[in-house]
Amino acid sequence: MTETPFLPLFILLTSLLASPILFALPESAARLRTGINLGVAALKVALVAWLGWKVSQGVIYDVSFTMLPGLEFKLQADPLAILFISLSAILWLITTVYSVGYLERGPHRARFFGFFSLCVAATVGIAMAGNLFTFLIFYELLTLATYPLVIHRGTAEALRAGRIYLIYTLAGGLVLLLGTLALWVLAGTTDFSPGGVLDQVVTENRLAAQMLFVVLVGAVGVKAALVPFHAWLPIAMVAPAPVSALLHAVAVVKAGAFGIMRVVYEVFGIETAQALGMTAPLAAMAAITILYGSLKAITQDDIKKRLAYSTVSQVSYITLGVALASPIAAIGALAHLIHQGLMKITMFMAAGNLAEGLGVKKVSQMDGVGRAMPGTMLAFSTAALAMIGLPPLAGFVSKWYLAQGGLDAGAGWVIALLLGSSLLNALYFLPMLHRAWFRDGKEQDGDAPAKQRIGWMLAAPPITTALMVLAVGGFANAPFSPLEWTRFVVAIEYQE
Amino acid sequence: MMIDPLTLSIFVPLFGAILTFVFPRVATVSALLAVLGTCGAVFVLALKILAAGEVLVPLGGWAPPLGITLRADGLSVAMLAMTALVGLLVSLGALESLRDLRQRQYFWPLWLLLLTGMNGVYLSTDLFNLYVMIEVIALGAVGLTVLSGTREAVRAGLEYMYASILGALLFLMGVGFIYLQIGRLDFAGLIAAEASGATSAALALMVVGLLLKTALFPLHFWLPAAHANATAPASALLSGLVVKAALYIFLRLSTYMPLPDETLVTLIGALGAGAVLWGGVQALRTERLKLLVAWSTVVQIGLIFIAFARAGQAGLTESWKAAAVLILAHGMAKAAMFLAAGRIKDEVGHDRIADLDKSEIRPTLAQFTFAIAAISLIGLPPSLGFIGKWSLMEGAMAAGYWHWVAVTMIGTLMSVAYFSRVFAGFLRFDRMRGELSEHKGWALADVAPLTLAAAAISLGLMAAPILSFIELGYPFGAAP
Amino acid sequence: MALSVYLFAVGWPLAMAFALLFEAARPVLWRMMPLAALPALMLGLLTSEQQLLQGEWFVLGLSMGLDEISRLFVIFTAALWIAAGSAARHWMHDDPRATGFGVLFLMAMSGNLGLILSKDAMAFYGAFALMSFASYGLVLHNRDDSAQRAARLYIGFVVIGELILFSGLVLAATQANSILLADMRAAELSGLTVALLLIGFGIKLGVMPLHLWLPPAHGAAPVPASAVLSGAMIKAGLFGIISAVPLGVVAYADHGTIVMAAGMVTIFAALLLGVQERNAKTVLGFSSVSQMGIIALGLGAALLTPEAWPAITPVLVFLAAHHALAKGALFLGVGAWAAQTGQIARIVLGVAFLVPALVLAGLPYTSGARGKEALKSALALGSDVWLPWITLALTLSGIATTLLLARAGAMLLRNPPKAPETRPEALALPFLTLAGGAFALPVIWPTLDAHLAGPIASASTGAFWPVAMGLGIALTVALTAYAQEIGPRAFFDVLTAPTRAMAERLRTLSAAKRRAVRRTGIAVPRILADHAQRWRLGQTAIAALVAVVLVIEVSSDLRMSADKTPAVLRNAPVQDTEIETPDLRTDRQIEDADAAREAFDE
Amino acid sequence: MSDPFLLFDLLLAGAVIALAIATLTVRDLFAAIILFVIFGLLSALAWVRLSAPDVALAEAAIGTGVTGALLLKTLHHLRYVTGSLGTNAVESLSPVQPVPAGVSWANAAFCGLITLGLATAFLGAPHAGPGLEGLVAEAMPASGVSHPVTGVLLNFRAYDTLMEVVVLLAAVIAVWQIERGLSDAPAPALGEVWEGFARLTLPAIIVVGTYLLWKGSEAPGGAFQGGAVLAAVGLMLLLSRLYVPRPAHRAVARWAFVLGTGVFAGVALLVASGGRVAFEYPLEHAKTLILLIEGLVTISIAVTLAALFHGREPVAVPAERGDNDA
Amino acid sequence: MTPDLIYGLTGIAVFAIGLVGALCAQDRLRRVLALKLCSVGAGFLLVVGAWRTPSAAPDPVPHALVITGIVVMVSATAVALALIRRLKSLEAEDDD
Repeated sequence: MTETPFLPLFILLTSLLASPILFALPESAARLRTGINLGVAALKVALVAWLGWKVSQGVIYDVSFTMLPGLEFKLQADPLAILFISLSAILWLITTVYSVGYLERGPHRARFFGFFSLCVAATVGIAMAGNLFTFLIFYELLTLATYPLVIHRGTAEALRAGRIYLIYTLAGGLVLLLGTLALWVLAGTTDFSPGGVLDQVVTENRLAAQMLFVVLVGAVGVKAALVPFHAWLPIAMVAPAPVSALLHAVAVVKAGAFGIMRVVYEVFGIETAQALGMTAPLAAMAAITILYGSLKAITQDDIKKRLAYSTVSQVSYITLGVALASPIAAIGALAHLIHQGLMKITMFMAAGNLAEGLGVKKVSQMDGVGRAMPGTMLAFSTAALAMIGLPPLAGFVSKWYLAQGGLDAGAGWVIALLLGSSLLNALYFLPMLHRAWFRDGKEQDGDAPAKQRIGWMLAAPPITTALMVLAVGGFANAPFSPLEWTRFVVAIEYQE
Repeated sequence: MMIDPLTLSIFVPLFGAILTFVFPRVATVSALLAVLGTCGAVFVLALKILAAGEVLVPLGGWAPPLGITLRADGLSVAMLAMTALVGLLVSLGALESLRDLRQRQYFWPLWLLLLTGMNGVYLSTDLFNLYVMIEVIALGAVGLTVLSGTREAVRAGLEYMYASILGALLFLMGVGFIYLQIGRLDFAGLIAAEASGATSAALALMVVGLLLKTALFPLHFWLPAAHANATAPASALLSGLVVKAALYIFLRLSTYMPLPDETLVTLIGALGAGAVLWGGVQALRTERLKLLVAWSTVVQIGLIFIAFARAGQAGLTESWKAAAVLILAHGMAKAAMFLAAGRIKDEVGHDRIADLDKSEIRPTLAQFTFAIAAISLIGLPPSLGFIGKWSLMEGAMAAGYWHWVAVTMIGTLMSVAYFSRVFAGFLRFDRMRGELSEHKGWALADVAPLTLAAAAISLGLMAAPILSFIELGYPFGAAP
Repeated sequence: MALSVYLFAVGWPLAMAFALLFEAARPVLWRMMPLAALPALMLGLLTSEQQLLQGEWFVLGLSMGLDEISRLFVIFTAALWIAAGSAARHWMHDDPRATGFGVLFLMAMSGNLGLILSKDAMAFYGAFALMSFASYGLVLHNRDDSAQRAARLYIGFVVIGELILFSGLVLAATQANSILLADMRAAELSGLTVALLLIGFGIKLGVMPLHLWLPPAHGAAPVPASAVLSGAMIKAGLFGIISAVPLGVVAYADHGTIVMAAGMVTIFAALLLGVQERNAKTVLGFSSVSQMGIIALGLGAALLTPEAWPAITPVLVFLAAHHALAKGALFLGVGAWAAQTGQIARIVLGVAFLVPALVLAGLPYTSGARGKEALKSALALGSDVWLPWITLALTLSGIATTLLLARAGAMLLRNPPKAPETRPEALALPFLTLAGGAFALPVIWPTLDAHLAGPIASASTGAFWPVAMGLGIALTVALTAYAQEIGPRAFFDVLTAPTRAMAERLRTLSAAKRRAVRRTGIAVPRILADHAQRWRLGQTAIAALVAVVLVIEVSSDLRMSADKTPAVLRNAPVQDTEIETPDLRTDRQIEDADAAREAFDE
Repeated sequence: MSDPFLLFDLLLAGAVIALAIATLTVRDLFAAIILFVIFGLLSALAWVRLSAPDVALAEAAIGTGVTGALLLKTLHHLRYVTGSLGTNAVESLSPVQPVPAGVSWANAAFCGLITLGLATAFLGAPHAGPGLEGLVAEAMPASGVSHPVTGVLLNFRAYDTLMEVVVLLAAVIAVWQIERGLSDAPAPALGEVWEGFARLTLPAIIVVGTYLLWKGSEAPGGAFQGGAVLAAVGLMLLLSRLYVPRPAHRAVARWAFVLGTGVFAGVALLVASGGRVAFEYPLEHAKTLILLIEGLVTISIAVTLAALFHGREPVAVPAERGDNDA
Repeated sequence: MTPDLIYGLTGIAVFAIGLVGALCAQDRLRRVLALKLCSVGAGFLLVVGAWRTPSAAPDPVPHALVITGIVVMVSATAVALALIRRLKSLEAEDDD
């Protein structure tokens, strides 16, 4: 069944076309800008919902045109893509609301929202890329679109962060280019296809295939913040809160993790990758990242840095799930793609609210903030507990599957790893909750003097996402829940 | 009554030059008309090429080797088109940025003569004619280089002049050897020639002469100062177009004449690598914006030569395409970047990179243009520069020439590093002394480079048609 | 009965907790506090048959239900929560952090009830976690130093316990290929799985050496919280073991041995440690530890000899209920006594305090005594080797408990806990109710479940008296004492100090190196560029390049002529017409020329 | 030694090489220029020996005469600017930073290598080898002229010649551009330069005149040679201040510069618009057209060369001493 | 030994001398002279290429080329000299 192939294109274009308009709008046209932002974001959610429905009915969307002889620019909406697009579309909508509130009076709003849109367009492109070549194009676009967001504040620190970010990610992009080229030269195609496209190469030239794996995974690993390519992520924390939220939850690190999925599942094919002996090292790398990120997180006092290291750790769950080469773990990995996004975006938005409303930026300043900003902190707490992996919250579901997948794959150490990681998660999240809820704020004169009203546009988004954290965990088994969809995807990737 | 478009594309700018020189009062109008006319001629020519593959015009009715024949094929028309497009937009940009009346009075005739020379180069099939043409270009280019009249500009212009003359003379000497050996100077004769001592000598002389003119490392010594000190439109023309003429001749000759040795190809690639690395290092440490852009030209030229050498001697039948794409990409992006840099310098009042962030004036659009142009120069998708780099690396990989891949990657990283110095200057706001003040806003001088930069980016999406277009007429005689 | 009823029973306290966040609703809600656990109690009382209800959509498929055992558990747990709730209402009367307490109290309640009602591992685990984490706030409520310390210790154990539990449940689910607790219970779980489950639940249960959190937490928490902590929550550990471990299905000799040994040690070590404490509630906490030792004996026996399980089960459930009521009463009693302002009221309450104390110590005819006797006979079905020791231990435990409770009483007199200024009789009522309940338990029990009320006796024994275990315990105690002393965070810091120092050194080193590289990176190109310019090396390069290219070409010419093959590469085949063309002009031109020539000739 | 000219050839070649070396090594720049002029004239002589009188004439008139005059004017300017006018200072007037001897030696060594290579190549190349004389001879009847060099220049390769005129035009535009607004040195005082200049260019003029007389009957003479001779007249006029350029003459000068180019290109386009290709002169009009073009180009060349010598565009605004004092 | 050989080698020598001068000259004016020498060297080569055995008429094409070359060279020289003059003036202004 094939229908009009242009629906993916429309979805891409919604934000791609919004971007120049937003750039061109004068700084003062705030209402119009907000209108366009929200309108387009909502439209996108609707389109994605429609697309998802169609895809679940078995419709295949495929739009492509030739860019270089033999090489196509190809958009394709498969279930895996839908998984990622839905995340980005929904969170974009929420983050847009948040950003509008956050940047209410800030400078350079036209620029910000222009790049913001571009960033989402790039994410959607990454999701729907039908071959590695297209993926590469959007991957680089994402880098470029996020750079101005990272340095939005225009301070020395922001610029330094931006430079490091740029160098890491562009170097990663360059390696990806190398890998894409190598794939093209070796296999004669860069298409994504469940089961992989490299079978012949593997039999002919095992070493080349192995090196290709290293190159490709290393390249996307930069964005996925795999240790030792993670250093940019905590530094990029100087960005405004909505940007951090987007970076961590939807766009950049997810693009990396998603890339790992595409590479392992659809370039190599999981069996091939396993046969190459590459999944175990990848799993080991993910494991190291998980532990390392958590260990580093414990020592951070800056809230956003702590969250950033937590991201380093959490995103590698996805990699781990992919690398375990078990369908059950894969379900966990894919589900975590969504779940981590929801949890982390909640926490970043909450952190942004703390900074905005109370000027609290460090963990050591968090005493008593729960009382000052109960809604925000409730959201934060929900997400934090979900991260630790408490049922029925989102994080539990993915951890459960990862653990089961580890057993399924005969890798019992995964349990120990998850155990250790969760312990560390608890070690760095619980003190925050402790301070927020069980300590009194320093300034006791008067009734919560530091308390400042934040607008609903700031308050509502984290609460919304926290509810979603609750919902995707609590109704994990419901039809069209991320988990269900994930099972659908995994069935395809494992060609069951 | 129809005059063939080849002739027109040379004569229209020539008459334009004459008119603008004789009637300075209407110089602007006549110059724009001439450039537009050239564009039209090139467009008609492109249509003809699409239909016929190649077009020959034996001037004077004399067939080679006695006469000189103009020949157009896909590659030459692509170069013509790029030149026309860049030329048109730079002309539009120059309308505003050249405020000094006397500067403008000389800008137009010199630029139109330059255009004449370049179009002549792209259509020529005769070695000696090429020599004359590069001299036309050289004089026009030197005149443009010193247009600003500052001491640095004149000094750079003189150095450029020396290099230009020497390069041309080396070329001429090579022409002498060729004539000595085969008694004719047309390309067909070259193709038929057997390798011999004289052709080798000729090749050595001509190649080095051309490398000097195109400023390949280590013969780049004249370029950065010349390009950096010229006024913005002149810089754009010099960097975007002028160096390409010699490059184009090199491309033609190296495939028409027997390059008897793999070592030579490797040497050229190695020089390209040197350019990429050395230019990159210099761009990293330079203190002025325009100088940085000029060093980036050195880098890009190096990259083009790597593309040329990417797959060794055996790969030349394909490698030229990668080089050609990079030439086209660089032409547009670099012109845009120089124009943008000029705008920034005009509005901010200086072009010291370290102090860009102290300025209260931020020419946003020019900065944006600079950034997009940088995307193509760095070679990020989907720009044309990316396509060029892709082709380069693809060929090198397929041939197993990993060293070129490595150099390209290092060069890319370095370009990110030095361009991000500039971006940092654009986007940092905490060093300003006062409030952000309004800059002049939209202007024609902003639109022109923006269009160019956008073209450099978006043409990457049309890479497939472009690649098939430059193959029309089999520029290097791949198939009958 | 629909699933919604169960969800209501669990969700009702949660809903109240949420509503408590709104200021306007607070007075009403505090008044309703005792009713929070009522739905669950009603559910327990009104349900007679076994139930298993499933909701596909929730989490990974939610199952809830009741069976014989859980029904009893939910009844006494809910009852205790009701009593504690009514005490809390007054205890928190003018506390500035009352709202926080209320919310967490209700959340813990919901968790506690939820875990009993749930039938699948996930729901169970979630509820368990909710209860455990929420209690953190209860422990911490007073915010003084001891509370901070206790809370830190508590949360550390909770987190570790949760993690171990998680892994145990994952393993169990995999091995049983089901997430239903009943299926796990029926499956042959591996030794590791059972060990993990035992440790995970054991932490909650407070069996030594996993008890460290318990006494301080009980000491630090406010009175109503202590009551439920000790009375209801630590029973969740027991409930978990009963629900998830295949007791009575598979024998786990080693586990059983260790658990039994731990239980034995617990009974007496708790005594030794408890008597040194100065806080009445802490001492009561040690008493709880000691009591759990008794329960551990039963569990150990069941692990050793599955056949004994049917006999042991009713006894354990009974003991749990007994301890819940009695200890709950004691804790509430401490509060109630301290809250009394009048001398007479204190004396009356002091006497009343003796009732649950004596019940707990095992005064003949009381539930304590009956429980112990029943256990003895049940354990007789287990290992013969253990039997004398068990008999002895159970006997001595009475003395120990008595001692501990005496200590508690003394401490209560010497440093009574600070009590809020409130209506003292309101605090006394729940205490008295519970004390009565504890006293009357032997009577009430059969009315709840006739089947389980008949105690059965049997005994057996295993073998293993390892010195290693003693050593291990000692070591663990030493280590954990150290950790306790400096706090888990500092402990962690100490552990990671060497790595951090190394990282720091690496960073400074690399910073210096980076600076050096940077300097060189700037200087070298500058010097090179300067010299290239000054020496005009570019010019030299021109000559050099020409020379080099010439040399290359000449050498390759030589090589080619040596090859004698016309290997000149041509990319283009020569177009014959162009090379050999004798035509100087196009035909038309030639004709023109000819015509002209003819014209001349003429 | 059968060829009587051989000795002459060898001596001439030796002299040329020696003069070339001397030009670059003599310390005094003025002397260097004089030596260069002699070198040029001897080269021209050598080319006459090689049966290339047209080339020799062009070299003598333009390559040597005009170039020498330009060099001398520049030298004068430099001396004026540095204030060493009339001091006969020997040292360099526009020095560039010296390079280490090692670098110079390396340069020389490379050049030696190049010489060797080129010489080898030259010796290996065919002598009196293939050429186009046959084709030219065959096509001459259709060219409209009878002198082969003129035929090549103005018909077979007319395109090249047009572009060459364009180069000249570009040069004068560039020079005007470069020197615009420059407060110039006074025009070289007649005495000093006149001596050198007149002495040196006079023989050239004589050679040219002789040649034109001698060859004129047979061939129309080259436009460039003719232009150069006329330019020499212009130089004299300028130097002797018989003619002083005025701003008002600018427009005329411009017209004169572009006259040759314009007509040349115009005719080419004209024939092209008649259904032929550019430069394809109809045979019956070829001679007329070529004569027309040649004549006008000659005028342009003469004016352009004179303007190149004069340098600046004549402008009124800056107080230019050069135009005022005699 | 025929004139073409002698003058051909002379041309190459002159070219090389000019090249050395262009590379090493320490004075701007002299560099122009050196370049001019190069062009004369190239002219020699072409004229030699046109030369035929004494009896035969020479090839006119190289002659035309050399003439063109000479004119081109004088143009370039004029521009270079103008630049030298201008530069000297500017430097002198700056020194004041």
